Amino acid sequence: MSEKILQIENLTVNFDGFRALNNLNFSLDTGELRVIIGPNGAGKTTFLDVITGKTKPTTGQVTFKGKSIKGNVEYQIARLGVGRKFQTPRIYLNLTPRENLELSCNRYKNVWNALFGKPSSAERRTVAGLIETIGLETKADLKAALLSHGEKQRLEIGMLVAQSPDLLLVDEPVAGLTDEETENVGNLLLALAESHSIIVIEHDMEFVRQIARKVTVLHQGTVLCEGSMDEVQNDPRVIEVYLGKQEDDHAAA
Amino acid sequence: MILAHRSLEAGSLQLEIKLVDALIQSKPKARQRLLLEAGIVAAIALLLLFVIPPILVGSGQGFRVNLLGRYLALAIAALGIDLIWGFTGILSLGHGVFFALGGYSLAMFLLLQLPDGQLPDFFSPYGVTELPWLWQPFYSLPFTLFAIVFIPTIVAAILGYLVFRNRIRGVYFSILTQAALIVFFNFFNGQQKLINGTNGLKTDTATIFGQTVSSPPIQAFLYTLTILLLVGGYALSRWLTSGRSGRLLVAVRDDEARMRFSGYDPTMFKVLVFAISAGLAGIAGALYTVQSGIITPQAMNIAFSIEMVIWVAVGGRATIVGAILGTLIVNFAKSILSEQYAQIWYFFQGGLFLIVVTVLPGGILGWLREDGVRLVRSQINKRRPLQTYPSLEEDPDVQYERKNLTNRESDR
Amino acid sequence: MLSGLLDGIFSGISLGSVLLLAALGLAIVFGLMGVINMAHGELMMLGAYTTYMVQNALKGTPLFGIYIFIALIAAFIVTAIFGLVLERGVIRYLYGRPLETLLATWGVSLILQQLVRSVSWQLVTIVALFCLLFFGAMWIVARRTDFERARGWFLTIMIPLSAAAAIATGNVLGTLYKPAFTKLWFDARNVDVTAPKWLRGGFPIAGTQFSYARIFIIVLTIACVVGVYWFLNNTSWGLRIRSVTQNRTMSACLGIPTKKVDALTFALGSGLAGLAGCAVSLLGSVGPNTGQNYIVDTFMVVVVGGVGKLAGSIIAALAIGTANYLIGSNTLVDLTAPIKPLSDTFAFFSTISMAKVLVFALIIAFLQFRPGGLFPQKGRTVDA
Amino acid sequence: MSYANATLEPTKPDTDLPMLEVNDLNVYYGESHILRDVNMTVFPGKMVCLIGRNGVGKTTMLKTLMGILKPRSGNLKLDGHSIIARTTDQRARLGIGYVPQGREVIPRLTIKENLILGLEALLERPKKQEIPEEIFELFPVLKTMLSRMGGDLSGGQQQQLAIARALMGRPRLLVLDEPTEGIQPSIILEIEAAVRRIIETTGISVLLVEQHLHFVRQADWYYAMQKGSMVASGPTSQLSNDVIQQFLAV
Amino acid sequence: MAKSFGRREFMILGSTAAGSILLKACGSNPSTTASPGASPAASTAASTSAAGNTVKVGILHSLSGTMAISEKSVVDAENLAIEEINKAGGVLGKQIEAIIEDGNSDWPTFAEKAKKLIDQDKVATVFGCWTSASRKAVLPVFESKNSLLWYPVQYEGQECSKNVFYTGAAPNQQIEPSVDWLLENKGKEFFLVGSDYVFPRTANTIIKAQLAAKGGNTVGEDYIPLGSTEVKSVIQKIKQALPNGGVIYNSLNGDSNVAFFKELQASGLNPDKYPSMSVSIAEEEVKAIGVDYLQGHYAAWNYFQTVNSPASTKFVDAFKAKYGSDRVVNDPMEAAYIMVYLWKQSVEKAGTYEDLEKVKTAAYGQTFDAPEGRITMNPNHHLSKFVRIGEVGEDSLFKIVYETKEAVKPVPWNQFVADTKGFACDWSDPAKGGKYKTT
Repeated sequence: MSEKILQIENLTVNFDGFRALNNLNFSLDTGELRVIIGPNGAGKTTFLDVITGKTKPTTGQVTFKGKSIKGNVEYQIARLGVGRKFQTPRIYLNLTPRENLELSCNRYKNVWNALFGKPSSAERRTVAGLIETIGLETKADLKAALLSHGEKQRLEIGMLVAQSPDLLLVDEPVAGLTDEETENVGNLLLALAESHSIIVIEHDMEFVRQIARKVTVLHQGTVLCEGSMDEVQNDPRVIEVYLGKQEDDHAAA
Repeated sequence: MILAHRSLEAGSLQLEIKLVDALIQSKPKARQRLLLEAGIVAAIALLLLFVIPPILVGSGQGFRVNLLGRYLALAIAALGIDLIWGFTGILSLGHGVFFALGGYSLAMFLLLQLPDGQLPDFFSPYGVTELPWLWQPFYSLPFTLFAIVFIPTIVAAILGYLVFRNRIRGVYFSILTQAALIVFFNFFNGQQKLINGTNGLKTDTATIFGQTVSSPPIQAFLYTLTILLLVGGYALSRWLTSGRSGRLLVAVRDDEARMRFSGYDPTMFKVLVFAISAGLAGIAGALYTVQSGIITPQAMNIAFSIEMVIWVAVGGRATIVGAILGTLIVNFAKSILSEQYAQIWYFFQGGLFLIVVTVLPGGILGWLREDGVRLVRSQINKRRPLQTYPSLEEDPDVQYERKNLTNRESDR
Repeated sequence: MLSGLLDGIFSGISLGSVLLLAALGLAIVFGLMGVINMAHGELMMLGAYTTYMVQNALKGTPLFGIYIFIALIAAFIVTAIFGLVLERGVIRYLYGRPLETLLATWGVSLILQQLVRSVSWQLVTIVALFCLLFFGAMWIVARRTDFERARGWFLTIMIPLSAAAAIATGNVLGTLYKPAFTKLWFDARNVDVTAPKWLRGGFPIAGTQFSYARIFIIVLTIACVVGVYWFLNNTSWGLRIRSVTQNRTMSACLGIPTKKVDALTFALGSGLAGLAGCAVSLLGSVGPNTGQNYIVDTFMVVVVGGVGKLAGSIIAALAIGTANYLIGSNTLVDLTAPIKPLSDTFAFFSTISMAKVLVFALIIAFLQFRPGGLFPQKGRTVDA
Repeated sequence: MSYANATLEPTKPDTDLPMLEVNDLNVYYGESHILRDVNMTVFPGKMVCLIGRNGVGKTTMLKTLMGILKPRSGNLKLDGHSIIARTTDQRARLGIGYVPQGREVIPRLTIKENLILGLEALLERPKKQEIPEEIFELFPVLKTMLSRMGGDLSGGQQQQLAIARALMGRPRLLVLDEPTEGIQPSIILEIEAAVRRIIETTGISVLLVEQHLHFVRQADWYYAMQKGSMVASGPTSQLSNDVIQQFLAV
Repeated sequence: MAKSFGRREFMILGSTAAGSILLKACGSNPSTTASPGASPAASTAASTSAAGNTVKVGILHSLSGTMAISEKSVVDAENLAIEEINKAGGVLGKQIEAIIEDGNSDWPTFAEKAKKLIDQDKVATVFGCWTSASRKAVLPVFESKNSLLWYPVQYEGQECSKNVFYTGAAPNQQIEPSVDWLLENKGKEFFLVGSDYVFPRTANTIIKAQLAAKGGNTVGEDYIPLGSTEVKSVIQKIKQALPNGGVIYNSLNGDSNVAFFKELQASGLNPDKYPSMSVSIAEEEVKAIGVDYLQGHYAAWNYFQTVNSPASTKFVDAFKAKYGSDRVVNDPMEAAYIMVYLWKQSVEKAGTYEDLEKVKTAAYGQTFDAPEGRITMNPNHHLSKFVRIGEVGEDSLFKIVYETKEAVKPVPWNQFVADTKGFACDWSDPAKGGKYKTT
């Protein structure tokens, strides 16, 4: 289990002179659930963009399951086994949840299969099971546009799972959710963590506390520190990033 | 097991069970609907074949049968536009190219129905004495049939691949298709010696099966063929827009990037749809040409290709029936209005564009579904008979969802 | 040989500057606002007709010698006002939906074409009366609080009512004052714009002759480019336009009236179309279809140049103009004469229509390497 | 939610009407309820700080205040007049100076042009567009780089520029959204000092969204937000560690 | 007829109930302005048809699109002739009623409207078309339905349909004499410029053959797409091919002419060294291009407004009285005007307008004192016409520099082109028909 599923070395991303990521090193064990936190603009979303091939790194290397992903475009990386959930839920609004899931679940994503393939019974079972897992049985055949925000979030996570990736990248899964929904999503992620490697980006500290085993703090494009929730919480550098220098407090006062 | 998930109030449990029942029954229901739809399509086709022509002829409007045939051929092209624009969200302003390629293919074949060694007569003023190589394959009927469908398809696939590959989208794609239109127009317009330039190719006087193309039996045959192919095009569009491929089209329109992250390569899907829609345009072009008697580079002028879009927009984008309906309505309106108000037809056409875009973005069918239904029902206050496309208003799930969402808003 | 070379350079620049002048307004509107204005060509046509009207009005007066300058100003003002009306009436409802703008402005272009064919005092009266009745009634009724609810009824009643009243009045007046009132201003026929004497003929250099009209257009194009550059960089409205283009929301937060800026930008782009129309009337015909010839070419300039970049548009226009000229004239055929297959290929394309084929093919090939054009816009892009 | 009802009214200065009053504001993104019945008040000459973690709705609150987002219900009053129907640019001209999150300096305009844009908020624009000396006194660094592009500045410089730009319009209410985000500590202190000086010299009100405790403590009054609701408020002098742990800390 | 009218009206009223009245009012007016006299006939066409006191004829030209520029004035001339005939008592005692259709500059539309005129309106004959392409598009319609078209424009020849009467010039009545005249008076080196469509292409083929036969020299030819106004590279080619001057033979059509002559002057190619002969520029076009650009250039036609004859004066006066004193007449308008009269004469001679065979037979040998002179209809469906060459003068009119003493007989099948050399056409003799060998 200690094998690394994702390894990132010296990653730098330059946007017109602005370094969104700066010499970042990161690794994730197979089967691990990792939470990444950090103030706004720390480079969290860019980090996911690089892994999924949306943004090309200026320098540095991303290794997934022991192979460099360099030169692969988004859909190829996705086929390698990286699934991503976006900050705001991105689902196909004019399809039903069932159809959304079926599209993701489909093993053969070529044009031929799209025309002539039929969902296999195994796939259909998987989808039915997933609908149950994400709690959308009653709405499985309504347009996804009619779902509530929380349901959309859950559906997108479900789509991720349907893709059965080895690595799940989840960007702010509980933004805009109620407490109850937040907890549901947390449980869902924990359940998934039993069989997948997951990276979660989140701001909601209560939620982070609920799910996190190991936390990585990003700041200005690099890893500031890594450790358990308690360690991170008490790390002076983290406190400084989030709350400002504590000593200054006294100095100025 | 389905019920054992989330807390539901006792009252809605009853409803829940009903919904589950409905879901379980949905399979045979879907088949029934499909049969019903096929029945309706067949009925309309028969109506078009056997009832409408005699009525038109009987009322002294015989030439409108020919118009109808031509407009039905245009409707096939509109189906293609609907696939690429309505369902997939890519606005092509260059379908005239494909339309013309289909038309030219068939016209070249027809013009070669001559005794051995003779050339089509338009060649003589240009001093051409030997059949250009471009024409040679069109002696063969199988090749011509292939060419009508696949030359446009292949051209579209190449063009589409070159453009989509670079993720050129939206208006850029539209402008580039327009540029392609200009390229082809200039080429066909400028090559007098090859394909008679501006004058185009005339098919009326060509003979096939021992009859001139413009003779009534052949025209009746073409009219029938058009209807059959339109039904075929309808079936193809239905097939493409339902099931997995239909979902993928919607997915391309809704969120192309999401598709990529799910492991799909949207470029290939877009190329495929573009190519298929081009093939439909090619068939339409061929049928239109033989029924109107001439194909000229005018089929590739900018206005015509934009008009195709407006047919679909008027009927209702992303509805297959809408594409056909829109084509017939706009073209008959054009033909009748331009008889009555020959001088100011452009005012109407321009106004149509403005109205459809600003007031009726859903087109006629869209309006019927959204407002029309409500209006009619509130007027007669009774249930609507079941249609081929049951509206959302009829769907119990939607009603349930509506109520639930409304509750959600007020809760806090 | 020297004269041929000079001529080639001059012609390329001259073609390019016509393209650039036509594309300038489009580039501003498309680049700054993301609006596809298919009616741009028809705005040019309006500019050309304005030139015609000014020419006729000044015929026989001492000002006739410089009528072209007055026409330039008039064309700018007329088309800018028209652009303003267009923006307020149609475009502003379609921001952020470029494909819809494209279709709507195409409709506008058809209407404009027909307008110049059909315009007469009668039509003007009918339209004016309709607007007066309809918007007047709207103005009165809109002050009632329950207007929003009754809006549908108001529209269904007032539109036919005011239309009927306007048309009836127009027809009555038409029969009363028949020839003068119903006479078409322009009809479908082309009208003649004759350059003032000093703009006709050419300037002889080294055995060739540079057309004064073309020199005038090159100068005008330079003046327009400089003028636009100056306006955008040295005036407060220019500053506002640039600001809104780069960050609409923040600009609003600073207190910039973004709607006014939109309207002004569109009016500016339209006004430039008017100038272009005035200029091309010196070269070609003025008729209802005048604008149609330019629309795709100018879009190509904008696409090749990269959206929102003045420099890109300039280079693209010159490049396309020169390429068109080089291929369309026999220059390339002669140059490549030693290499037979190449020269044959160029000979095949060496008519004006076939040159266009090759140039457009080259553009598509070019976009394979630079999909964003010469100077691609970084960051925010115009997406459908 | 133990603090939900602990809201105290901020101490009211003797005669003044509130500069800003927010009543029962509800904002949605599509179907998701972002702000829930938000109430808050800013009195003239006071500095009020809105605290809370990322994603609790602070920025949404400010955007609604600026009119970038439309509330579904509730009211906003500036100096006693409802501004709910005003457009964003009108609000700016009514005297709200906005320094958004991420600065939003116009990248391809020079510093000088960016500053001059600040004059847009003035009801009567001066004939001569000059940048008053006070601005450079507050932010001396700007004076040296007037002709550089806004996008080329460092984060801290951009932040100073953004504040200076807002001040050019002589606002009655200055709204700052996380002015210290991603900025070096030394510059944070400069910015803090500048904001304090602005309040002292001009007497305008400031609404600040901030996470840096040091800065937060400069304010007169705080509001704490969680999940789209106001959950606590009080004078910053009484801002307890308990509250900080609950709403602000990691 | 009444039935069909009812249906048509019904369709419109039914679809846009309120709008229709609105459209009707609006729609009839511009047409009124274009042709005030004839419009009552046009717009009330259907309603009076029930009376049975009228003969319906079709008028089929482009009222919109690129060709509207030229074709609208032809419609005016046809309306003038119809009005005159109606005032004089009509044809066979019946009033002529014109049904105007718009071909929209689109050839398939021409075919569609032709079918409509023949099938639905059952017109006695159709006056129409301008471009050869539109004529060729409607030709099969007229042939298959055995109906009759009158075509008023000079064209490239190489056609002789039994269902068409051609009242414009055949190449031997315009192009060939003008080339002869140029060879004699202006030089032997020719550069040919034309719009890219069938008439210029064929015309230039003929000219090249003729020049080759008569010792002239074609130094170059170039074509511009219809409607294009970028003519710079053509001028360049002319300069290269004719560095020291020579003849430009111009068969450009429409808008391109404006750009062409503006550019010609700007590049210093003046008519003294580079005289041009145009075959598509008449009085109307001179007005639209601007006389300052054209002065000194030549055009070949059968008729100019300056032709000094009573018939011509009468025609010009009548036209100006009807449409305004600022209007001018030109050759195609004259051809359109006389073809209505020729039809009337033929019908009256045949005693019927329904039996087309009789009408056609009656037409052969018909003469008419046309504005251009006394013309005769030949059995090959073409007119014997007078050939004239004019030079554009200061007053925008043509100074006639050459004219034939007698009408020139038409030769539809060109004798310079190898394919058609030795062929002729004679519909009066069933044995000969449209294309028979003379030698």
